[in-house]
Amino acid sequence: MNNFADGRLAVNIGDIYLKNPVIMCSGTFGSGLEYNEIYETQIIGAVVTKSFSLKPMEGNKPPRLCETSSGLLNSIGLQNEGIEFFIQDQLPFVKKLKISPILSILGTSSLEFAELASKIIKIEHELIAVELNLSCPNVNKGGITLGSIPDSVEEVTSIVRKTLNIPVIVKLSPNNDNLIEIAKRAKSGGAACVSLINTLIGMAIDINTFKPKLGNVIGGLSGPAIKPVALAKIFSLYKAEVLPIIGMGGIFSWEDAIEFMLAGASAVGLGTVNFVEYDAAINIINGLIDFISKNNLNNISDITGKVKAGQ
Amino acid sequence: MNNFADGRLAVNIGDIYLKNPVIMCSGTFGSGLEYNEIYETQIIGAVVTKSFSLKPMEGNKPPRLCETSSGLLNSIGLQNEGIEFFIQDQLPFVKKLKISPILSILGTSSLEFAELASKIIKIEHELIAVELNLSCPNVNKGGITLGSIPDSVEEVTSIVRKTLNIPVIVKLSPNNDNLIEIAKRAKSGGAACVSLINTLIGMAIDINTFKPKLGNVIGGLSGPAIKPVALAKIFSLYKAEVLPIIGMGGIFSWEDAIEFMLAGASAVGLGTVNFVEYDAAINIINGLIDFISKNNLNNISDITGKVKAGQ
Amino acid sequence: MKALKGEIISNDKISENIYKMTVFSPYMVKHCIPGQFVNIKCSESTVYDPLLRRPFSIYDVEEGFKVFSILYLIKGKGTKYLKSLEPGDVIDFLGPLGNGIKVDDKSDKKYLLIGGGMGVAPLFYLAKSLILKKNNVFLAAGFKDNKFIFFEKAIQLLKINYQFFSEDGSHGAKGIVTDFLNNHIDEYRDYTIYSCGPSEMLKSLKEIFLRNNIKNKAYALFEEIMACGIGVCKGCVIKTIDKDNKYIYKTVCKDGPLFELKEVVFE
Amino acid sequence: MKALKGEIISNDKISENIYKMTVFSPYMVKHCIPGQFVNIKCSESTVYDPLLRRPFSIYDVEEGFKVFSILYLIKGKGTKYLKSLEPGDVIDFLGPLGNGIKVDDKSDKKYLLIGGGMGVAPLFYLAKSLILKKNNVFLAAGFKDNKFIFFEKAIQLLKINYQFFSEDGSHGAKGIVTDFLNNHIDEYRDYTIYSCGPSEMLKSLKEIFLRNNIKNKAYALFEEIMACGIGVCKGCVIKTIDKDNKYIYKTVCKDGPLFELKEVVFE
Ligand SMILES: Cc1cc2nc3c(=O)[nH]c(=O)nc-3n(C[C@H](O)[C@H](O)[C@H](O)COP(=O)(O)OP(=O)(O)OC[C@H]3O[C@@H](n4cnc5c(N)ncnc54)[C@H](O)[C@@H]3O)c2cc1C
Ligand SMILES: Cc1cc2nc3c(=O)[nH]c(=O)nc-3n(C[C@H](O)[C@H](O)[C@H](O)COP(=O)(O)OP(=O)(O)OC[C@H]3O[C@@H](n4cnc5c(N)ncnc54)[C@H](O)[C@@H]3O)c2cc1C
Ligand SMILES: Cc1cc2nc3c(=O)[nH]c(=O)nc-3n(C[C@H](O)[C@H](O)[C@H](O)COP(=O)(O)O)c2cc1C
Ligand SMILES: Cc1cc2nc3c(=O)[nH]c(=O)nc-3n(C[C@H](O)[C@H](O)[C@H](O)COP(=O)(O)O)c2cc1C
Ligand code: FES
Ligand code: FES
Repeated sequence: MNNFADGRLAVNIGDIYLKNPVIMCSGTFGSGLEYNEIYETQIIGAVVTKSFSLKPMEGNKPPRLCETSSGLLNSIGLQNEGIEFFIQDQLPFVKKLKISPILSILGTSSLEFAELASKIIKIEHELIAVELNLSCPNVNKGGITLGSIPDSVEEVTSIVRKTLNIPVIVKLSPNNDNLIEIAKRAKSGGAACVSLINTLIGMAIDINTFKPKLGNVIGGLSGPAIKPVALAKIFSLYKAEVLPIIGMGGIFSWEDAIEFMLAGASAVGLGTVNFVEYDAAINIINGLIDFISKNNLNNISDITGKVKAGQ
Repeated sequence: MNNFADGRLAVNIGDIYLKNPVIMCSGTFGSGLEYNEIYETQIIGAVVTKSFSLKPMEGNKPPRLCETSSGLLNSIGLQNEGIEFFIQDQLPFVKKLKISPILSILGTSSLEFAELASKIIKIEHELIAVELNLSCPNVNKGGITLGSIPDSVEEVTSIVRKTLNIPVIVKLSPNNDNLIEIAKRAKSGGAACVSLINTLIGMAIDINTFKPKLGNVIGGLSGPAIKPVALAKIFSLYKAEVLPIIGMGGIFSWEDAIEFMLAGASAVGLGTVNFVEYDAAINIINGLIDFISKNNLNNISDITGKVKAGQ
Repeated sequence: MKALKGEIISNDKISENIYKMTVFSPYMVKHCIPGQFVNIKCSESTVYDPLLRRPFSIYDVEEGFKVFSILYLIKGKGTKYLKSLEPGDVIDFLGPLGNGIKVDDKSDKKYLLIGGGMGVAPLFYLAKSLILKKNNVFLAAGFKDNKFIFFEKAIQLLKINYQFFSEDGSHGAKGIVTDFLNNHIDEYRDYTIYSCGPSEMLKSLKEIFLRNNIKNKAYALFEEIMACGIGVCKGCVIKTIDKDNKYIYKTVCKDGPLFELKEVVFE
Repeated sequence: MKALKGEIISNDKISENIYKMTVFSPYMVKHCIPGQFVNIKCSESTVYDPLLRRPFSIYDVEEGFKVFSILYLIKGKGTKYLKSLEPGDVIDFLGPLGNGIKVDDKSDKKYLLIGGGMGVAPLFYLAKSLILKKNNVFLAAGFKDNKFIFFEKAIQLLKINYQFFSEDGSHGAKGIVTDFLNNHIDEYRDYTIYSCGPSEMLKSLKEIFLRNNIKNKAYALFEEIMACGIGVCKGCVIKTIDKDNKYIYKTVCKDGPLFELKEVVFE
């Protein structure tokens, strides 16, 4: 195994400092504890925990998974044991294993986010950042997700930002076409950076039973199938020069990671790949190190946004 | 080969009558002439021609294709020889081969569409319908595609509708989140139905040269990778009960075709599959016939929208 | 649990559409227990269709040879890929996974194993392990047809009592295994029960046990489509009910695949 | 052009990363001409990665055996899949495609064939066809190293004159084929020229011909990533210039792969 402490991998994303730009995506890596049985998850730049809500959430009715061509549809429904579980039961182990945690939090209103933030105050020094998952439908606003409403994005971000002293990341959905506006409002709210893309809305139907293959009818599409879409979204946001970007969506190899950085990502998120290549992070970090050496880079961030796309 | 004249395959989509619900997507089947060397393309429900504009278009700078995981990115840039070429050089052969043509037309303003329509008057009796490709950026409106502007959609549709006596199909893009509104405006303009989805915006980068893999930087993603997204869009539009739908996006097998019809499509479009399985239409039509028999259907349209998605 | 690579020792067709793959893996042999499974990569690197790994139960373990084996039915692209592999090829898998069945070191108990179709796969290793510890094992299994005659031959070597059924009467008695159980339930009141098979079969079993007021422990091995296989994604859940009558979604991959039948809610 | 299925007669490694596949196909044997290609499906049905077919030039045709063959370099997932196929397996392909090179029935002309790397593949069938019609053929080809010694052996059987070059001097003369041509251009002023190889090589050739005011016909076989392979999608275009100095995008699959070098615009 290579020396992952290679300083040329260290990146700053807004005011977030990471020893390397490889991040585990929310919902695909637990809090890094299970995977630590496979390899030392402390090597990872940061682990975004699954999204925790105030109260435990039971999640959606199964089936929750459906494989598609080069993609995965899921409708987990954000099943989680609630924020207190993370704070009391998981964080001690996360600390012990020296995992670098980014806590993903999930609410249906700014009030809920405020409450979540206040619960985090006492542990914020243990966290690298918090990530706001705004994909939960807001009951007051007719079931539209908070993340699609510019005002809500700014409001939630600024509430969390003011309550906490650690950087705030806003996770963006690719299902709205006001990406740049949303990112701007995240910035106004004080976000350090944005992460994108979350899953694309998708569906599959069992032609024998006529039933949707997901209990929840629709779900989120992830994996290599969505990579070209993710790259285009990241590239367009990068050009708008709003905030630094953590890029994700179908990254499976170090080559993919480079592609995302060239498109404009300052760091990369690994999601679905964790289910397929359990030690993807190791291979990708090693690949980045080799790439740095071969290309004589001072730092991996030298390539961020460097796609040659001006005619 | 089965009897493709099976009456149980015949469908009405608005005021469009097709002998079977299998349609070839614009841009992926020429006008059916080349494929006729492989099999008799007259068996197909309808062939949507590539999109023709007033003047010939040279298309985008190569490379124009890039394969992705289960997907195809293209940036053809609508290269075509102009509407007169279709009328004079292709249509006679289309007639001779008994192909059922839907003419796809492409303009950058309602004026251009009006002109296109007036040129079509003299041949409209040879066509099953015209399909409006509104994906071309409109120069006057700052490069935004006509298809994303509700007013333009209604205007263009109604101009073409009034000029011609044949049904008008409006092709929708999946890259805007106002799908239902756009469909409603197509309806107000007099469209018989809508077809969706066109390609998803995507991108790919060569990590050796740092250059985009497409000469045009971004392109459109098609193929099995986008199938779940297409199904979700079609399902959501079907529920809104606006107009009948021709569904497309990654259909590769008869099972896929059934899935699209269950989600709400009255007919299905085959695009990228034509490049991979040259005789896909035959297999799919045969598959539909078998499905009808096995399920004792009176007509294939019995399953349109019949996904069991109540709670 | 470990991410492993293992050389394929054999990969043979043993019945129509059914294959047995034997893999060299000292780690697995040392750590796995009956009812556990492995999550196997079923495509070449950089090929992402099929995307997900595929879970397969441990069918047999041969300690002397340091090999374990799986029995697989060709269903779709993943299993077709497995079929294409040859001895000498290396497969990439994670295992052993799931809670599995701990076989007591000293024991002299009675076990009833009930299998349906491919669900018999994990029961072979279980029966073998139970017999090794001198338990009393009866195996009842039901099939559609006579595709599982190979399985009867394997079971015979274990020298346990068994009864096979087939729907078409082409193998064993004509009939279905749940009917058999329904009729003979009183003979098995003091047996510990393990079952594995299609969901409808497990549902019937649960009903039979309830109806007959069976007090002894009855377990089943469940299947769900999986992504991670290690309890992280919460994708493979089934609905369960706890002692306070509260519904909980539990993961088949980590909380299971073994569940007490009475805690599972069939819908 | 027809959608065909053909039984694989042999599929052998003939050099490092290079394979030769021979396919039984009376239709191809009857209809194809040098420079044409086939578009091969490189995945199992319902597996959509890789998605697109892969184009390969016709390397050889053996009329007596009703077989044609291709020579392929392992690059990515498509060619890895081809490698995994065995004699007796059936491949699904469309062919013959492209404009190709019509070899005159009666002729006694002089031809210079210039190949670079895998670009020699179509030149074997071309050379063979030209020789059959008693033409005078000289073949010059350049390689990186000595991976193409098998090709020299094949060429020797045709009894034509040739000269091979390798960048590292391990096969034939040390050097590159364009330098050779540059130095000997006057000897070939009355030859018809066919070339195939990397785009940079073709570009150099065009420059050499221009610089030396070569009046005779010089053609090259081009490659582009393809989707349909039959001229429908307009995906595989290269930029050309017509006699009125107008730029036109032409399809490599249908208008080509053979183009006159002077009409192609290199960018
Ligand atoms: C814990 C566990 C143990 C299993 N043990 C065995 C075994 O010992 N032998 C055996 O033959 N099969 C076993 N299975 C089922 C096996 O995983 C599926 O048959 C296999 O994944 C199908 O893959 P495929 O690509 O060939 O088929 P696909 O084309 O992917 O699917 C065919 C059918 O299999 C279902 N399926 C797909 N993936 C899974 C999955 N991950 N789990 C369950 N069903 C799935 C699909 O819904 C579909 O109906 C087990 C499953 C689980 C969860
Ligand atoms: C008319 C024509 C004739 C050809 N003849 C031969 C031949 O005789 N022998 C031979 O070995 N190769 C030939 N090629 C190239 C061959 O098609 C590619 O090497 C092959 O498609 C690579 O597939 P892959 O999946 O193994 O690699 P991939 O992983 O898909 O790609 C590896 C590299 O090959 C390039 N490539 C992918 N698809 C194509 C394509 N359709 N055309 C060109 N390049 C591509 C990619 O851009 C990439 O750089 C020919 C190509 C054309 C267009
Ligand atoms: C099973 C699963 C669960 C997920 N759960 C969450 C979640 O809890 N919170 C969140 O912000 N994103 C969640 N995501 C989205 C991922 O974090 C990521 O944005 C997305 O999957 C795209 O990346 P990928 O293609 O690499 O997986 C989930 C994705 C998957 C596949
Ligand atoms: C190479 C290519 C060219 C296309 N050209 C057109 C076009 O000219 N007009 C149009 O409306 N759609 C065009 N499309 C979009 C298709 O008609 C279809 O909507 C899309 O590809 C989704 O279907 P598929 O996944 O089955 O290919 C094109 C698609 C491809 C792949
Ligand atoms: S498969 Fe992920 S939790 Fe079971
Ligand atoms: S590959 Fe479609 S036009 Fe050439």
